[in-house]
Amino acid sequence: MSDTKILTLIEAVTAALDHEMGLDKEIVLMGEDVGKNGGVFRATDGLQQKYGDERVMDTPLAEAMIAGLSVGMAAQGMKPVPEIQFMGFVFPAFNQIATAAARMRNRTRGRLTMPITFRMPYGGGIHAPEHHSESTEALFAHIPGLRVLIPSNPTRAYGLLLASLRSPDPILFLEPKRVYRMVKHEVEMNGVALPLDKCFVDREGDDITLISWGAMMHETLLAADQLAKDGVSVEVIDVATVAPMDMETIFTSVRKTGRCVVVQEAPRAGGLGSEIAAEIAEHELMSLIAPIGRVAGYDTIMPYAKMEMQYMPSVERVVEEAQKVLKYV
Amino acid sequence: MSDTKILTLIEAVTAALDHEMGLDKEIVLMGEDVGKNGGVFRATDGLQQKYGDERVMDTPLAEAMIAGLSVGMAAQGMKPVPEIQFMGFVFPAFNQIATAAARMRNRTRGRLTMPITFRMPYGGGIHAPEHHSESTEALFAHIPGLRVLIPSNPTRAYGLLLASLRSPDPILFLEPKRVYRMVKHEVEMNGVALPLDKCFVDREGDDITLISWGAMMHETLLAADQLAKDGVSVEVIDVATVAPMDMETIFTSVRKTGRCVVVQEAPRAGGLGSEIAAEIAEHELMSLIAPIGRVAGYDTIMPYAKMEMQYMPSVERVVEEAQKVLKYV
Amino acid sequence: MRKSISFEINHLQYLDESAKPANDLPEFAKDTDKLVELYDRMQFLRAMDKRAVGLQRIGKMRTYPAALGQEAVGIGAGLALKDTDVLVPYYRGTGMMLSHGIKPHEILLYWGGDERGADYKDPIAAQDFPVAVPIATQILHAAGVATAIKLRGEKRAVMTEIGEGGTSEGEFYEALNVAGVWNLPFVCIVNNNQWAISVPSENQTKAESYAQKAIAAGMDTLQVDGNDIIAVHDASVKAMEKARNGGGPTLIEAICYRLCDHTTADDASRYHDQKVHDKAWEVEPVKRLEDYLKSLGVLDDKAIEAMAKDNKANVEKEVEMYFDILNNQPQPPEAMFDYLYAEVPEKTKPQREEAIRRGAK
Amino acid sequence: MRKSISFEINHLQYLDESAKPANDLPEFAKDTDKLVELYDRMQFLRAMDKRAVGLQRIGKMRTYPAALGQEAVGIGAGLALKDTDVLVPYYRGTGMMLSHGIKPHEILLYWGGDERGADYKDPIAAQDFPVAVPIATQILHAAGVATAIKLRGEKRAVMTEIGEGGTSEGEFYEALNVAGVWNLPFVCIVNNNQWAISVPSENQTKAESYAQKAIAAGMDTLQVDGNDIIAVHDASVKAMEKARNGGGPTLIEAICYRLCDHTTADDASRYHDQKVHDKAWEVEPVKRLEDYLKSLGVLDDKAIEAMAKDNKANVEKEVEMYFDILNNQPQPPEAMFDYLYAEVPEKTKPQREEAIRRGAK
Ligand SMILES: Cc1ncc(C[n+]2csc(CCOP(=O)(O)OP(=O)(O)O)c2C)c(N)n1
Ligand SMILES: Cc1ncc(C[n+]2csc(CCOP(=O)(O)OP(=O)(O)O)c2C)c(N)n1
Ligand SMILES: [Mg+2]
Ligand SMILES: [Mg+2]
Repeated sequence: MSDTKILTLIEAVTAALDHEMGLDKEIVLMGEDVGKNGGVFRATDGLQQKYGDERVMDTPLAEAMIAGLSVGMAAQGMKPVPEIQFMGFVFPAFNQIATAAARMRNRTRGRLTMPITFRMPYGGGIHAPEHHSESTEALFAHIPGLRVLIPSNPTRAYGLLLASLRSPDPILFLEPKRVYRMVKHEVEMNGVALPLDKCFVDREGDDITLISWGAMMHETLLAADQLAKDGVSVEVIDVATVAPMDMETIFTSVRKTGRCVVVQEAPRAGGLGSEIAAEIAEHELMSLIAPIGRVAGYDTIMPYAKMEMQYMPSVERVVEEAQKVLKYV
Repeated sequence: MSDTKILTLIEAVTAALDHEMGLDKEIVLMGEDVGKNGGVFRATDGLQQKYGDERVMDTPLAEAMIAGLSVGMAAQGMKPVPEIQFMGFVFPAFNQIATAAARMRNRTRGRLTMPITFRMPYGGGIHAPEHHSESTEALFAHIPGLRVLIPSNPTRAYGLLLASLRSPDPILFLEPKRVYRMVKHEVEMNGVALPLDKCFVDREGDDITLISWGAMMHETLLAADQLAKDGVSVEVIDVATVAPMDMETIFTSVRKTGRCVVVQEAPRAGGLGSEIAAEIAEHELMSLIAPIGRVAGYDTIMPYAKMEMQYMPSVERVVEEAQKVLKYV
Repeated sequence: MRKSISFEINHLQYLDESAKPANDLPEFAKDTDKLVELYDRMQFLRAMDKRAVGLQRIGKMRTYPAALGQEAVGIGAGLALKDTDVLVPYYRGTGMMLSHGIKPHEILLYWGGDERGADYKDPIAAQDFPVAVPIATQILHAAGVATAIKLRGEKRAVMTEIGEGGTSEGEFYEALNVAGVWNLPFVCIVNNNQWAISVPSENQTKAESYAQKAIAAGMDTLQVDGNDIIAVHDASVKAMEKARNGGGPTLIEAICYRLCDHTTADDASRYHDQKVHDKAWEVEPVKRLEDYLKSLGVLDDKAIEAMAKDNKANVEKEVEMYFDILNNQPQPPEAMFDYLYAEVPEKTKPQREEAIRRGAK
Repeated sequence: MRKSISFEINHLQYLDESAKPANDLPEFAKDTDKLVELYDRMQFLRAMDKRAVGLQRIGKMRTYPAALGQEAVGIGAGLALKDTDVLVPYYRGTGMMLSHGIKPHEILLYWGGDERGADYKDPIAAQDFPVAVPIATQILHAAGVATAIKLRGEKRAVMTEIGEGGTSEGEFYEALNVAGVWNLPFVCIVNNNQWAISVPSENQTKAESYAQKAIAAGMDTLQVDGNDIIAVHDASVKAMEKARNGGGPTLIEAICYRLCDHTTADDASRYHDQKVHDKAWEVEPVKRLEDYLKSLGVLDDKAIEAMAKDNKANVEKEVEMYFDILNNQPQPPEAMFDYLYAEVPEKTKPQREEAIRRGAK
């Protein structure tokens, strides 16, 4: 019998790390301020005290280094869990992630593997400074060899992070920081991982499919509530495992509803919403009754705090887009 | 009266650089081996001799540095033209391109502008070593603030590079290295730039639209030839200015043909083909008679030279996909 | 056979920990008006930081990075800039920015979450960079500005700044290397305040100084007491002058202590050793110069209080300008689009229209 | 007041330019069998490189980077690795790779465009990295391997290598910095062959040595004559031994000269100064040791020719294995997919099927 805890998303992250570190001695957390300070968001709070400074290591300030060290450690059979303090600071590590971590297994024909979980908070909505609020998951989802996971709530954070920590593949685990403390879930502390390659159907319905991931699941579910009040039967999908993506769950839903709207916080052009729409347009075009709607961040730079909320897709925008798609005959 | 020269794509690049350097003293070429060696592909051949080593500068070996210096020089009103030796080595510069070059105008409300043309050879097909053959244009096309241009032939290389060098915006100018010496064009040496934001309709037709860019235009045009032999009337679009993308030209074509196939060399998931398909599925769904076909590189890492041609989309694949789309009723 | 190679790094201090001259003072420091000016500016910076942190506490400011304890670094170095020089600051560079024509309310606007805070209106600052948040990127920008200056044969120089933690980023080193080999008019100040958020300097590098990082680039370098503004200013003025005259780049490590939280989003008590912290207060820079000026009889408590009152009032004026622009003259929705490219791309125009339609939030 | 800090970098040479002992030889070098072994391996490397370049000229090899003139660096350092140590090579690291169990035909396969060339079959090399093409990335991998070794408390060490041009990349410096502060069992060889493709060393950095780059990281460092394999081997053995025993990291700059084109895709005559090039031939490493061994009477022309014949035959055997695998045992199409993830993702399965259907090309 496993116990249950009421956790925020960030507490669920800590709980999953704690659980797995207890079981697997090869897991080593590392990053800027992850030790004594417990991470700037406190995701690793208390873990250095518990596991020592050889399992939770503060690094010098250099993201390429954090990623590059992880590659070397992984090649030795360790399971590094690097934290990038904010996703806006992952770019110095891009070279290591794209040219080394994502490729090492393939380029050695499986000889050296890369069980690395790159954790990082991402997305907007907390009025943080410049470069702290972007959603750039699509940049990584386009890189073969990586997996990209995005939990939208505490339960999924727990289960998907466990899955990451057990996966032999390199993973970007993107934590929607706006949700860090937004909701609490009763999470079963049972150490059970969620699948790494399955979308979640969060609500079943027949009229329209709303598809999203990460923090935007919040707006999407609220929009579904509103639409439901008007008698619309909404199906809601949390993509969660955004790369490689589970298309079957999405296709099944679209075959049923014939209408869909994809909601993303990232800029519209070239985002994951485009990939989803393209896949549907190729494989399920004839299931569609209406054009595929996309609600997305604008194709401009996330404004600073003062105008941030004008940029972020709102419940209202999702509802409007859904209504447009629903009206289509 | 301007004269005409028969040029390869790479010669057209050199010619455009030469032309504009003669007119605009602020243009400075820089990069690894661009000076005495004239670039590893010889794109800058002879230019250091002609303009001196303060206009064509060999840099130390560091891509972040090349990009970061360019940002500083641009802020001083210069027009740096950094060469990244191969696109596979642009990742160390990702941070500077994404967080500085693409944003500086916006973050200073237009005070500091970034007229930088980042040139780099890209794409596969020349049996080069590891990391020398990838097509990662989608990673940059998703970054607001950048323009991404890809010439498919000598004429366009000349006209689009002139446009880049005259643009106040930061531009990634991606040169399909497989085409460097593949075809020759009679290019008018008239110093006339092509538009930065328009697709080219290379062939007009009514039955199907084939959409591509860069080196794959070659396969696409050959496929169009083959299809034409079977009596298919093919419209062919060279997207060329891939970000921000000119959708109108594409929509107009799809409205006419009702069928389309996008051809890209890059991995399929999250490529520009997805963006094009998504836009069509949103705005022109009801013009479509058939699902949108995509021919793309596989979602895996570009194999080394020995298997490279198994990865690259072939004329045969384009023709087959077009036939599938054409058969659809 | 080749010989072995040797290097030496000097440490500069004029006023010692007890505010007594430890060395012959440089020429400028014999001018007490100049010293009072330096003091006044440090005082202003401290007052402004205090107010900004206070604003954050009451929800009228976003995350703000104060420079408490580091005033001598920012002001001492910043005042070495001439009008024609260029500043490429980092996020804790308020001292330098104020010293080069950037207005307090502009700095407040930036941290208050408004892009206009980086659109510097003073012509002196027209070429200066906005603060760099992605650590170490600015050092390359400074090298790029210096490259342009050098290529044009101008007698100007660039100053940039970085924290000691930031020196671990590769881009820092790439910038020093090119500044060295191209002999650029470039001066880089390392604000060694002992902490990179929670990571103490000894966990950042095994180098016994940050000055020695420049040896890797074959570049001139020295260490100064960052709590001694006379030392900081002297080293900075000389380095900038040398840079302007073709003498090449210099790195200056200024050793001080971060007496505040990393930013308002941080809680240093989680990791600070309170005793070390308290000890650092004993050698802090504003007090040091104050004591020296008092010992000379140039300032007394009354004069100091009067200056403090003035500075507070001046800060208040700037805070009002900040509020006025932020709240009474908000940017229109289309501002999100209008500065990204020289012209709004066709594809984005409908989005711009939508943003305008939806209006402010 | 703080004192100034000073540093010194030593230069190591045992055999001078005329192949005479310039210093007391280290113990191992008194064993002439050992010296003959070093010579033999350098000779093999040179023969293999020559053959590979020849294969490229006739279209049976892709771009290949020879190590002509740099044999003492690769072999001298590589033979300092024990079986349990780990090698993280760069693309010109053939010498080191051969010294640590990686097979010549594997190296040929890699450069021939077949991924299996990085799937090293010898257990000694099972943990070694494939060559790094993106410059300087490997130095961080080496630091990461060293981190794992250190965390596990093992008595092993890592060796990695980089060209002098590559030291300008920030990741190089980031690796040194962490190796220093974490006291990692890490040895980095800088192959200073004077050229980064067409860019000469003096345009790469103003540092008067590459050894001094390590001063920035507070790391032990020295310079050796890279044409003197006794110096290279001695320094490497000592550095590795120190690293295995908790003594921390070392940087070794080995000064030599690239006597070949950068790769088979390059034409050095476009930028080389032929006179400098010719002079470099006078001090090249294989000849140096050969002359010394001749002067000792250990080798004569006949013995040398016999060794050359053997080595050529051995190269030939490996070339045959290379051809056999490359041409007679091609990878199936699905190999493109089967090593990317632990399991082929659902979404990619149809692509895999398509590739199989389309078959080989
Ligand atoms: C590339 C990058 N990585 C991480 C961060 C997050 N971050 C902001 S400040 C800071 C510590 C900086 O310390 P230091 O360089 O010593 O400067 P200080 O803040 O002490 O002045 C970190 C890690 C960032 N802004 N940029
Ligand atoms: C990140 C990156 N940038 C550029 C290149 C292209 N390139 C390959 S080798 C080389 C020169 C390297 O010179 P050096 O480091 O001195 O090593 P050497 O080849 O002389 O051994 C360059 C620029 C690359 N492989 N990786
Ligand atoms: Mg600091
Ligand atoms: Mg070299």
